[in-house]
Amino acid sequence: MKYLSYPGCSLRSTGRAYEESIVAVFKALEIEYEELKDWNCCGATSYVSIDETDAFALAARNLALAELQVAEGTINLIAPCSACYLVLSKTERYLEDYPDVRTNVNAKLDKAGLHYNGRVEVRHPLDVLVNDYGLEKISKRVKYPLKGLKVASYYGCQVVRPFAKFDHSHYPVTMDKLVQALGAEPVDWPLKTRCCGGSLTGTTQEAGLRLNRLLLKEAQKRGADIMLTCCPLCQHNLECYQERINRIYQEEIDIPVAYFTQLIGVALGLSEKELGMQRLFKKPSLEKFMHPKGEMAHA
Amino acid sequence: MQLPTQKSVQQDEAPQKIEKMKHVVRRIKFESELDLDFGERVAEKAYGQKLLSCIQCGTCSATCPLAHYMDYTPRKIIAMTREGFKEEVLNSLTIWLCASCYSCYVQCPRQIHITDVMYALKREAIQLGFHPKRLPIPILAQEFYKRVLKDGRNTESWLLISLYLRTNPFKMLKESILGLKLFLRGRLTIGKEHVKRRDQIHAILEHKKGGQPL
Amino acid sequence: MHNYEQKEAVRIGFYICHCGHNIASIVDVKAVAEYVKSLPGVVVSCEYKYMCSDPGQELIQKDIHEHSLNRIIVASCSPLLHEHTFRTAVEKGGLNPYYFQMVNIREDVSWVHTDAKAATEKSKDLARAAVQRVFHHKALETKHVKIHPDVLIVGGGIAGIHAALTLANSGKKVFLVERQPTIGGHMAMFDKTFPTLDCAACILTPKMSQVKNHPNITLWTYSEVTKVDGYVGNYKITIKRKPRYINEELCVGCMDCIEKCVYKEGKTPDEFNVGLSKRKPVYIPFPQATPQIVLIDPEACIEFKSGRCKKTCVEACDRKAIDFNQKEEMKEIEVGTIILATGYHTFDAKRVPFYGYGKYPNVYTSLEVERLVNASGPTGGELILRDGRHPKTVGIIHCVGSRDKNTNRWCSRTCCMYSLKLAHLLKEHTEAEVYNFYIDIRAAGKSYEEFYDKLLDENVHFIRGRVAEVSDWAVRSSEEGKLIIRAEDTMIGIVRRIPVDMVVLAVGMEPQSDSQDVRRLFNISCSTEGFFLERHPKLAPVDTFTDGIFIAGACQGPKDIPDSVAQAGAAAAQALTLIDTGEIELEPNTAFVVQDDCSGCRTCLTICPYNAISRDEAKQKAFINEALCKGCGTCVAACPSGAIKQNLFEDEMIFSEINGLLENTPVVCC
Amino acid sequence: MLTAGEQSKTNTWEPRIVAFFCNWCTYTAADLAGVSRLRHAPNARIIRVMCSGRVDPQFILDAFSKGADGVLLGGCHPGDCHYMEGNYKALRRMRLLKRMLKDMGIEEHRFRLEWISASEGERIKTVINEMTEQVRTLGPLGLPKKFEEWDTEMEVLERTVNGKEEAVHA
Amino acid sequence: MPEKPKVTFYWCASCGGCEESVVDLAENILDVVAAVDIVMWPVAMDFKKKDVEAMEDKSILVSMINGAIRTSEQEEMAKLMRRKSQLVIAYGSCAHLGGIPGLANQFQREEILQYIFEESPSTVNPQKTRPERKVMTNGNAVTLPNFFNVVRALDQVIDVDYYLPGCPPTPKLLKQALDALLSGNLPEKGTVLAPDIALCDECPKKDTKPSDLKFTEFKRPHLVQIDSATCLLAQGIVCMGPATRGGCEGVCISGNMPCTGCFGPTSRVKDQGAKILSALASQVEAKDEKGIDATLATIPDPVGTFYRYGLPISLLRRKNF
Repeated sequence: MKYLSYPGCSLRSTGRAYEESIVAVFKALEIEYEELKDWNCCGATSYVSIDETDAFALAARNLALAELQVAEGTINLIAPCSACYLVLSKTERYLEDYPDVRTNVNAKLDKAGLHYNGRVEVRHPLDVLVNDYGLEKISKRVKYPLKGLKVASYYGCQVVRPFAKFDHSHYPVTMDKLVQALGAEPVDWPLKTRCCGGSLTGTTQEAGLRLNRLLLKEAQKRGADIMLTCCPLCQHNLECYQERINRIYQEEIDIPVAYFTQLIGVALGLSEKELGMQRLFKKPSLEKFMHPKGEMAHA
Repeated sequence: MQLPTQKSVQQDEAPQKIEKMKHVVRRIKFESELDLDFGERVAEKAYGQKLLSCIQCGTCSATCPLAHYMDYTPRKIIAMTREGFKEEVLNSLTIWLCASCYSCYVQCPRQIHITDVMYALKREAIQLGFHPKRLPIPILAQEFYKRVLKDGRNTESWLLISLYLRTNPFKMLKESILGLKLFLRGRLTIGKEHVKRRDQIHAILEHKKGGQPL
Repeated sequence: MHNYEQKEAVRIGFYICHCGHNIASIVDVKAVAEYVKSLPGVVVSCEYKYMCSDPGQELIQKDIHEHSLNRIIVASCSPLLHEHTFRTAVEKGGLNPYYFQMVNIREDVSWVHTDAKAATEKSKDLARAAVQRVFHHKALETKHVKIHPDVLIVGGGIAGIHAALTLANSGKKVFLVERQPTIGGHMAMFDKTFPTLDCAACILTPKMSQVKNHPNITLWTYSEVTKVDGYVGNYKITIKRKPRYINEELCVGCMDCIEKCVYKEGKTPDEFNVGLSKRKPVYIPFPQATPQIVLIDPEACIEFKSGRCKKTCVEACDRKAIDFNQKEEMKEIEVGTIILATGYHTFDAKRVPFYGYGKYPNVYTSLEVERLVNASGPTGGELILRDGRHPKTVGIIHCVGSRDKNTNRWCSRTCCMYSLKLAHLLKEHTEAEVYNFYIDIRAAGKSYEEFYDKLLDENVHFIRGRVAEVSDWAVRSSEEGKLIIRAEDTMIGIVRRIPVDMVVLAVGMEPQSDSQDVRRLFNISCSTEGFFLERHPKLAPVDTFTDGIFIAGACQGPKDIPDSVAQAGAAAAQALTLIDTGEIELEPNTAFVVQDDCSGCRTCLTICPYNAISRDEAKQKAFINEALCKGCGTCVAACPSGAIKQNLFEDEMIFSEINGLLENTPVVCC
Repeated sequence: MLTAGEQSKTNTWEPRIVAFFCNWCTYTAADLAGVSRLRHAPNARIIRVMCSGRVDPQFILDAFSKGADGVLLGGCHPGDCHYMEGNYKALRRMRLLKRMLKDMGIEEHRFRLEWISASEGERIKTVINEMTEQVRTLGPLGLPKKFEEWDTEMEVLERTVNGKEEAVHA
Repeated sequence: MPEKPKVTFYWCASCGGCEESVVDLAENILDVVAAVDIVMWPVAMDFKKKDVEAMEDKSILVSMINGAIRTSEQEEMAKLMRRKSQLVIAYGSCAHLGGIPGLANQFQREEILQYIFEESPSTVNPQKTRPERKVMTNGNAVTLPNFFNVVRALDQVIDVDYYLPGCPPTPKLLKQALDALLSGNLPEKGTVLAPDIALCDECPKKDTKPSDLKFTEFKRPHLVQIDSATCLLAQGIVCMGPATRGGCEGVCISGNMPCTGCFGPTSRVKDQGAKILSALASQVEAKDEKGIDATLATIPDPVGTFYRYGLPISLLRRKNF
């Protein structure tokens, strides 16, 4: 199976570590993919506030480009950023469900000499790794099982609803199963999909910071050593504002927030640099949990 | 932020002779002050979503992570939209606080696509110039829009700079430490990202080319 | 092509009905009547206020005589409603009833269109189609079949029990088939009934034993219908009787075997207590189970699993009733009518994960609470939570799996009332604070609103808001260790977090999980939701589209006890009516092979679902057995040389209908 | 050139849809739509048959040839046929007929097979409205008019070739 | 000696096989010639149009016209014969049903002309020259007949009294028809002069057809080894016999070729193609759309298969453009 990847704007700036770790992990697992050529911004949550047809058309250009790049069959387009994943899947779904949207969007694409035929399936790397590649294969490749590491998986909002098909929209388990496959211990907590506020941290900080505070506090309270995310904006919010939250709300939050792909990389034995660990504000100290497979057998 | 209810609810012109009572606000809405087709118009813009089938159960409000900050709960927004309280709805903070987490969308027992309704209201508000001035959220949307219109991609650093310039330049200073930290870790770029075939982007968004979106 | 000339001149009477305002307010009936008068063959064309009324019918009969009419057309409502009425009227007028044709201008026109002009044009088209059609009508003979007087009732809940007793008391023989080991259904599990708060068992168990002892009732529990053949009046039913591994004739229900079972404690979740307690492999569902016969669960019994049990139960039974070699048994019976009272299924609360059922031990379903507060329940009526505590605050969440398009969109009708009842019982048992979270309180039955009043007076909290989530996410110290219910208090317009010790989910009513299989087995229809579909929502609420099969109770839709009982009585009455009529008319719409035209190509033989077509090997032609043919007409459509015809639906009739519908089509340039 | 009369007819053209509904499911659903007052387009004319399996492909072709712009066939859902399998027979015939209609230049949306159970009154409304609109977009099929044109083809062609010369014996 | 009844044979759009079939009467033809006076038979004798025009109306007893109507000349001649004859018999499948030429109703006139004069593999015509309708030679105007867009059966142009079916009609049926004509023992107008029962009735392989036939695949006759003893449908080969009028006595089937329907439908059927479609599709085994389509896909050209002879008289008559 061949994949196309759609990095999206965030993975080129705040989320660089995410992209680096995806590249490293996919390479280590020998999952082939190529980047979608000349992709453009998905429109995120903002564009649709201005003009909806344009927003869909903008997103649909990527889908149309994917069809140009891959001549036939269903195309699995991997979108790691939650917003990109949602917007592209939503576009794909609405184009299918609403004939008006389809007509209007294709009329716009037409002007750019493009057309979308409905061959793209938008996928999240989490879905691809767990459901296509398989947990069993991942755990076979693990070199350093992360024994004893308590992980709070944080999915955020947009990756599981409402267009995702691979997990439940409020109580997803995909990442937790992955965590188990890496030898670590998932923490069950009720806020896995509660929104981090998205761009509100930049615009309406009181609301944005409070949401992040609740998430961080609860994860810490439930004994998590690390929070894992699968979205660059969530990671940014949860990690970069910790200091400010502590200052404003007099909290003592101290929890590293990493990408799930980084944790896979660590367990696979990839180097910190390959995984972009140096880009994190709070580098998780995982060494004490890393037990080479041989040792595990003796233990 | 002023609560729009007080602003928009019309007060009868009291005869000059009677002294106005400061603490007593007379509130009433006359049918003639409503925009009765508003609900149907919005419903149409949100894919014929059946706003009208809302049973006012409040699931959307209860599941909303931001309902605490809203002047009207999402449920009320639906009720008011349906009944034609256009001014109140378009002036409300609620629509801007919606973070598009889609929680209400998936849990609504009537399967109303509430997030799409909120988007439709945001568009309506921007088009009709209703949103509170200098409220950063709609401005972020507009700046984002311009950036993508121009380059086909968004560059986060530049987006934030333009946002702060339009809303609160002092905030930029406040955020500069965080910005520096990000920069040092290679998480902020100075160079602008753009697509090669900008002509395609411009063709798709043709009617807006070069011009102001609003 | 064929020559369709008729031997005798066709003289048509056309009657258009106003149906009060139902038709006449949209369709210009006068214009239609006027128009039809101009069509070839039409002798009489008139309008009348209510054609189905006696004077309306008499009008037809009078005209048949006065104008020597030999074809009658009535344009009114759906033929499914009144075709029979008018055929009878025509027959009384001295004409063969099959010279009649009905035009539906109410359900298909006036009720669904708003444009009067278009509706009138459509009515004219439909009328013209009928006029052209009746030219080809023929006199046919109505067939009659005898009704077997015995009745099959499927399902032994309160509806099935009531229907069985009603029929048996009137002297009819009834077979009551129940798949559980006991009759009683859901009602037997309830503690009290609303709004009177009388004990469910006290009013139900006497009826259960009446069923057991009634000479006219054959009760087969732990049995299922597996095959249904035949048609109204003459159904052949096959019933599978599952082995109890107990000889029913010998067992007296002393339960010594249960006591002596090698298991000292039960290990299998007890179905009757909804899994809140455990039972042994040999068990009786509950003390008043009817029949009072134990059974062995082969999934749990050591003897069945390993063959090496000490079989203390066999020793304990004086009457030697235990029989490990018992086999499943098939019974075949003949009945004339069937009543389906297969009941409902409670909504699986795990389908709404937001409410934490199965995740948080103190979240219960309403059915579990019924058992929990019941004196014969797993805790002897004491309200002890799964974690051993007594609740101080309880939240009851209404509409779980009801009024929700993500699960079930219908209102389950009973949950409001039983939630009020449970609120009362919980308060009575524990003196806890009780919060009801509701969308609307539906208390429309007799004395129901008064019951709601009473609960308000008892200071039960009513919060109007659908709960979004139950979780253990504590934000304040006061919330630690509690379940937190999050809902918008819509009356106040603010989101509230309410910590409670116990959550009760008022789960809705669903069709039985196998209702589709049952429906296919009996060849009836289901509504979209999966409940069995009645023939008419108002006028034939217990009939189905299959003659001789009736429905009662919650299998037709959510219902409380009084409604189920009323419907069961109605179903019994319908069955009685058929039985007492003695025979029933059958539509003569069977197919036949025109022998001279048949080439013997065998196409029809391969496609008849009823094996009604055979081949006369001597003549080398196909032949249809009229008694087996059910009149679907699929062989007619397939016959490649047009040698098969279907009475009432001959090709010529349909072609002329098509022609009639379209004849007036304006020619349009493309 | 259209005469004034013809023009007015063109302006008032309304799609004509002939609908064959099975007695047990789809016809009952149409009744339910009526009882529930589910308003829909007045363009469909229903012919009741006992089973969708009774519908001979000839009926569909005949309807088109007599001037129908669309034909709708409604039966019980697969597995739900009152006569066990009549709807499967309808399905098989109509799959082939649909292909043939396509080869004969009849647009796909002009012929539709729908499974509508007795409870789906709402579906009657949706299907009829949807089909009416689809057929409206396609415009009239107008076979009777075309037949007429084909039968007088000689006249038309002769006129164009030979100027004013009239066709022989036309 | 009383005047012998006048008879004509005329040839429209057809292959000429019908004309040959007259000769197939063999020695019987002598009886025919002795009994009638053939006043027009272009394929065999040199009569001119003006000779017929000169005759009195209804002076011919019967005109046997074969071939479909494809050109203006054919229409003109058909109308002329009609005027001059008491009876007209549509002779053979093309006149009766439209026939093989009728398959052209799947195309537009221009498509056909373009293919014939420009695109067919054997054509070299770089200038794309087309025949002119009117050409002046030596001062005389030569006119070609007009080539119609639509192919019609004979009765779609003129009133027809009887139909003699077949491609071509069998000598036996022709003999019977002539005997009836000459004896004046005529059936009802409009009758097809062949039995009104499907071919299976007289099929030699009739007994070998099973009663529970289910199709999973249709096979094309040239791709399988045909068992000459067994019903062709039972072997999965599309045979139009069940939907085709008998009378040919299964000549093709005896030659191991399936019936392709040249005798047209029985009197009870309006559209032969729709009927055989219905019969065959009903017997497909699959129940799901995909499976059904897969089986039916093995009939690659339904129109060409089911309407090989009858497209112009089918309910749709021609492809809709």
